[in-house]
Amino acid sequence: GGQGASGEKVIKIGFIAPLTGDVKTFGESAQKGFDLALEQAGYKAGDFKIEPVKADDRNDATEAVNVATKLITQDGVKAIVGSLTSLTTIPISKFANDNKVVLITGTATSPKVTVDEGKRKEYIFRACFIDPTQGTVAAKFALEKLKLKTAAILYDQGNDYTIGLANNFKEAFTAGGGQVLAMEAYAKNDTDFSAVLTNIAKKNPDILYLPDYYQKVSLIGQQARDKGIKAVFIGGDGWDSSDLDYKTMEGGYFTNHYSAQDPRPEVQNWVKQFKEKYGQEPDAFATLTYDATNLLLNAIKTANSDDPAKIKEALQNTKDFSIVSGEKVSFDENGNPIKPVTILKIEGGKQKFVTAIKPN
Amino acid sequence: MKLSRNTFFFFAGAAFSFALVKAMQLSGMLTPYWQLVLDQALIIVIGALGLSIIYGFTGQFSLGHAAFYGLGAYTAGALDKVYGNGNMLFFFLSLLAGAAVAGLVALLIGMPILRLRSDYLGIATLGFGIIVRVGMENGNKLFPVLGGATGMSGTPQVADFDLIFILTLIVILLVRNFIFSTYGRACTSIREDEIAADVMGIDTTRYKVMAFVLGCALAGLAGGIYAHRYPFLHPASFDFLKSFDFLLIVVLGGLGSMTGTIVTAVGWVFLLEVLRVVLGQNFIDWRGVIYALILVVSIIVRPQGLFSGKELRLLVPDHLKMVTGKEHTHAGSGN
Amino acid sequence: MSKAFGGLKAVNNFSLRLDEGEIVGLIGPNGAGKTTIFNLITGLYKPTAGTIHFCGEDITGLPPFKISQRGIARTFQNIRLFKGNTVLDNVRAVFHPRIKYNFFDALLRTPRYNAEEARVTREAMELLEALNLAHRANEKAANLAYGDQRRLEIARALATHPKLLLLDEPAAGMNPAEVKRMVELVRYIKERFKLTVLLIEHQMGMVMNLCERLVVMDFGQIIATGTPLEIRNNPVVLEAYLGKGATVA
Amino acid sequence: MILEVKDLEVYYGSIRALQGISFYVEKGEIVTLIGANGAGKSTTLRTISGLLIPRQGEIYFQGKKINRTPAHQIVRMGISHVPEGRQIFPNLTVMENLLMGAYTRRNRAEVQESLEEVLKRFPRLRERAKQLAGTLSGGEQQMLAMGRGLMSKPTLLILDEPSMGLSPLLVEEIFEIIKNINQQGTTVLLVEQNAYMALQIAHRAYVLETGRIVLSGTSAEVQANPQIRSAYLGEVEEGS
Amino acid sequence: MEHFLEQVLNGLQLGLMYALIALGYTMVYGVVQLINFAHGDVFMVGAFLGYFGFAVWGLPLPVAILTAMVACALLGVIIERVAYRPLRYAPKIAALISAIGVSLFLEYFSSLKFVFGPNYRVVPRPFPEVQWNIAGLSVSNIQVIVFVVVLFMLILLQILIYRTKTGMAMRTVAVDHNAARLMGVNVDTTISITFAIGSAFAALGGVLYAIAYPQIHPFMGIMPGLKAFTAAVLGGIGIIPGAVLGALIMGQVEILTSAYISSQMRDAIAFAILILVLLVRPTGLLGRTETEKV
Ligand SMILES: Nc1ncnc2c1ncn2[C@@H]1O[C@H](COP(=O)(O)OP(=O)(O)OP(=O)(O)O)[C@@H](O)[C@H]1O
Ligand SMILES: Nc1ncnc2c1ncn2[C@@H]1O[C@H](COP(=O)(O)OP(=O)(O)OP(=O)(O)O)[C@@H](O)[C@H]1O
Ligand SMILES: CC(C)C[C@H](N)C(=O)O
Ligand SMILES: [Mg+2]
Ligand SMILES: [Mg+2]
Repeated sequence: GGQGASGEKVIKIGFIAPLTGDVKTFGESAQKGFDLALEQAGYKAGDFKIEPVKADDRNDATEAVNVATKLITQDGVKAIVGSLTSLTTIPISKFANDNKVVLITGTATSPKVTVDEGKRKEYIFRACFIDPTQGTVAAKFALEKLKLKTAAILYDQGNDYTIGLANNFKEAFTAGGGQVLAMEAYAKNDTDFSAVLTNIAKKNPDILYLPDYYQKVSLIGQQARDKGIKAVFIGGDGWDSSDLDYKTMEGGYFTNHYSAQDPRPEVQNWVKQFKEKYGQEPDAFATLTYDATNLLLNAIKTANSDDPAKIKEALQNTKDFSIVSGEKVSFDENGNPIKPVTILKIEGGKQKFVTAIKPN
Repeated sequence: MKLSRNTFFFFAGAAFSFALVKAMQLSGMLTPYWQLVLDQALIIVIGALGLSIIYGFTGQFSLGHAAFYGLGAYTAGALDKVYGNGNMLFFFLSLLAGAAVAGLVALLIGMPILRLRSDYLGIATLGFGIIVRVGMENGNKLFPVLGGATGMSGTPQVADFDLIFILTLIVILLVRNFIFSTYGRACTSIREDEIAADVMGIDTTRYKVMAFVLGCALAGLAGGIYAHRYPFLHPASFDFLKSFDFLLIVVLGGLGSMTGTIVTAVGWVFLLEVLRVVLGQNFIDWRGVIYALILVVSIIVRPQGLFSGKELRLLVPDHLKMVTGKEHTHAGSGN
Repeated sequence: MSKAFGGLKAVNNFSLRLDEGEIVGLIGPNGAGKTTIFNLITGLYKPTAGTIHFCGEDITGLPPFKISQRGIARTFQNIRLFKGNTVLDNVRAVFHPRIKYNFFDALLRTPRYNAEEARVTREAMELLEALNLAHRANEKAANLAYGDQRRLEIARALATHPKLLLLDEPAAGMNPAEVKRMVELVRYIKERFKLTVLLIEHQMGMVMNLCERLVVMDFGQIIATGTPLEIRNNPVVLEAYLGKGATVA
Repeated sequence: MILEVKDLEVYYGSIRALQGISFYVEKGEIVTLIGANGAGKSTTLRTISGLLIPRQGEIYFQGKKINRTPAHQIVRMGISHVPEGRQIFPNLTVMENLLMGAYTRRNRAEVQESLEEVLKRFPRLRERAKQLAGTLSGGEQQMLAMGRGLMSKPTLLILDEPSMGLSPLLVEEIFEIIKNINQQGTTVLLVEQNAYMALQIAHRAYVLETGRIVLSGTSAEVQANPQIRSAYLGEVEEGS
Repeated sequence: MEHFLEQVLNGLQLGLMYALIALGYTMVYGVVQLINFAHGDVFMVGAFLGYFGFAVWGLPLPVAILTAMVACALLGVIIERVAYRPLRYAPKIAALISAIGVSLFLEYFSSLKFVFGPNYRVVPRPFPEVQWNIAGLSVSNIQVIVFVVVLFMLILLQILIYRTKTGMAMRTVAVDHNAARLMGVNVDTTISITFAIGSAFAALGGVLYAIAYPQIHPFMGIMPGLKAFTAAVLGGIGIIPGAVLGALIMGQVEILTSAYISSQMRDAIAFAILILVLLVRPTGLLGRTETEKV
């Protein structure tokens, strides 16, 4: 354990997020949540003074591993909050786990974050639901509430988040009697989707499922409308950004973790605190990272140790801890909390709360 | 076989460097992070020596070197991940396999495309690099272990400094022996004037392919070691931008100089990491800008590279003393 | 033998026989096809029609390096040295096909490698000495003066152990005094290395002095052959090539 | 004096190619520089036409100092340099090459006039006007280079080894043309390996040796010098 | 069939986009024989400036485009002056390395927060997208605009290079600087003009690209730049019509691959075709096969 200048015990905590690049609004929001949580805790957990070390992964998998390597081997962090996307969190979770450093992500929803080829990565946790939940809810909602019967799916072949959502959605959608007319992959750097969209336009699906981050879905959405595709756009939590092209995505639905319009007092209290500090409403990623940080701080306090092995134990044993984005949470055997899914609609250039669905 | 004087000094120098690193390790000056940087520098040395043979000594402009580095990494990484479990024998076998696959692919692609000249060859190799990247992105459809576009992890991390150091040393010696032999001379004469070399009895196609295969196999070897020292392989790590990295190491070091390649490779890896640390989180955005400026300024200050055609004496065989200080310049240079 | 570039017949029905030990001059106006003949013989161009035999063997269509290995060497009209390499390495490089160690000897530095390298270096130095270039052995070839470069090209050609040497305008751009020295040099190496020589040259001072037999080409065809004396008085040649004044120099 | 060169020193990197040479050319003359390979003849010409910048010394053209004037402006002042090895533009047609020679001239009618003159002097070029210059034979390329040089209507024409690599017949023809050009009023500075021919048409000559002028005089004087006879002319042969 | 034609139309649009970049690329290469890797980044700067012009500063679109073109022309001239001219007589590879450096510089400098910033931006349409239905095919106004611009640029460049004095000067500079100087050509000026024109075209391409694929970021120039250069090589580098031909082929190959095989294969097949073409025609489709004269 490190010693601070004043002789008190110090624990270094890493924070990794995409602060720049294609999904920088995720990182910016998350950073606000992280900072606020530490501030509220007085940069302390138990006997330990918290020293945060931040790094930007640009939402690039290899860059994420680079910065994680630096945080762990050079700065000596014992725990990491982050990263945001599954794209970057999966590789660093493996690395953190191998190096016995605790990692908790607020928002990376792919099951592969905590489980690698059937094996649980014991040091890895998250504060959000997982994609099978999210994809299934989206499919059911489309079938049952929107009464839409056919869908086309476009996803990024290089991102387990979008791959997972695409598959989960497809499975649930077909199981529920819907029909998937087309399912196409693209690469992260693609900008021209005309060929695929022309093909999809001919099939005239009711739904275009776009489980990617806000930049990509805005780009695809625009080109889809250009090609005369009239389908309803549906997506996942990757849409939640002020930089989403609201005009293009008008009328679309997406699954998310939370809505600031949720009347629960915990939520409204949090929204107020956040507004006071930053002058804006917190989005899902600020909230979830705030929750993740608090979960970690609580575990450090409970373990009252800077030994990652003990922190990890404490985290796994968390019982009915109250967080903003879901009442009393505990982790299942894979380090995932059980939480409801919120559905939002893009309407009039804004996000509108539609419903919250508890998974069974 | 008797050691020549320079070979002796070469080993002495190597032993000294090794001892130095060990001392720094023990004293704790070398944190695991800087150890990793050093190891990666040595790995890059091996790969860059490969390109040095291809371009620096044989004059074949390749912009696809990283593809072979990646082929080696994926081959060795996947083999050891599936069969190895940290077993040293498997480590070496997988390295050999990585080098062999890279070399074999180089042979197949090299035979047709090495007929192309300069920029055309460059663009063709670059294109090949992109094809390989697409292959990596979709490799998981045939072999799920490869991970595809989401990357691959899980290779046992068994390559430590000692191993990497010894491997680097062996590679440097072998490359030196190759360059200062009739094969090396055949290569440099092709670089200088392919037609004249042909008319003077040198089977140019054969030696161009040989240099290409050898250089790419070294890239594959470097990749194999990388897979055992860096936990995460991703197709983006092996695309054409990475090939540019190898290219600029070889050019900034000075074409036709092993010394230059080695020094620049190490310096280059450290430069990038030192910048990361020196700039800190607040100025990290400037890292790319400063790096780019350093690149432009160095090439303008020394357009012929650091050691163009010159070698450290240690690398030159004794009985060829008379050729020390010889200078090579790159064939087809100038306007 | 014939060679066409697109519609242009650069060489048309050209036949020539060289006997061992001869020095033959090949002359003719610019663009007559002289250099093209060299390029055909050395395999750089493939003949459109016809065959080339060397020491009784058909070498038509062989790649240049194989032809070289059978014993034909040349110099180039526009000097083509391995400019960035040292003078010594220019010569040593072409020993390559006759080196007696293999790839693994080279990588492992076996005694065989050491012995063979020493031999090659020694022989190369001998050649450089013969051409008065030994003192510049470690110089970069590009740094040599023009005349030295011409001689280095000859040294390099000799290092291939040729039986037939093709010289393409070795005296171009030289003044009469330098031309004279070149004549002596060619005589010397011909004797010492037991060569047959085919020489292209526009400097009549050289051709007339050196050659036993001259072949005159125009438009890709032979228009005359004979001794220097015969050629000098051949009206066809005077008309097409030498001009009325027909001075030496 | 149309051209005057004073104490010229030129370096290639650290190599001193010209070690302080001085000479002059009078209007209407043919002056030749002779010397062995590497003596510095081409270097001298390149410096005059602005391709190289001298480290020391001055060059005056029609009284104006030009040693720091860029090459493209020297052309405008009336010096035309036909370089060693011809350096025609192989990817341009013969006609375009000739027009490039008049690049600095604005008056179309005058350019047209010069073009007619050049084509009259070199009828072969008229036949080949539309052909890419790179496909011409050596002799034709030399004619093109000279024709192109004349297109700028120079006061001073600089020729670097115009007879190099040409057949004896063409060599004669070229020298004939040079004499002719000079007779029609163009001053000529000529560098030649073929010292015989050069001395025959030149009025005066300078002999260059490793970057220095070692001898000068009228052509007859130079030709008569016994050292020159043996060093540059070789021993005269009979039966010529 | 109609479906197929629509895909061909998609390919045409993409190909024309590549052509827009490839023209400047190939012109610069033709004159200085440098693979100007920074060209794609000038294209990016052009896209950003155009975006700021019409979306942020509210300039009329033509004014915004013109501003971007002028600014990039200047940028191109400065880049040449600072990073390439000192290396003009150095080995060719040195300038190439410098070009890589400049490319990285433009990317990272643009990424700085006080420049363009590291983030992706959505480009609003400066004019509404209009679809026309011509004989059952839908053609958009963007496709028409791009088509007209490329045609115009192609003709303009051909005239410039083959019909003007400047063009002749460029062609002589391409072969031999000293010989060109001896004709009275100002080599520096000619090269500057070349870079100015090439970069202005890159800017024009950038703005149009940003309108057609409405998203910009500092690294957006890399792939289109690379593809465009590849297209230029495919057609025969240095040859103006070759660039357009190569670009059109690249566009078709990519789109048809995406449409009928798999979009994951598009780059692989595009580059495989490049390699095959080079094996058959080592200097590109319209390239002169020059056997070296010995
Ligand atoms: N690779 C080639 N492509 C096209 N034409 C060629 C090629 N090589 C030679 N030629 C043409 O063939 C003809 C003969 O050329 P060659 O070089 O053999 O002439 P030469 O007799 O050596 O002339 P010189 O005395 O000027 O060197 C010329 O018209 C030349 O342009
Ligand atoms: N570009 C260059 N770089 C370095 N040295 C050079 C260069 N050009 C010429 N030299 C050297 O300068 C000296 C003079 O060369 P220059 O070309 O002027 O000789 P020259 O008298 O024209 O000879 P030649 O008869 O061969 O044309 C020579 O020693 C030559 O090696
Ligand atoms: C920030 C979130 C949109 C990340 C997303 N849930 C993922 O796992 O990739
Ligand atoms: Mg010839
Ligand atoms: Mg000269």
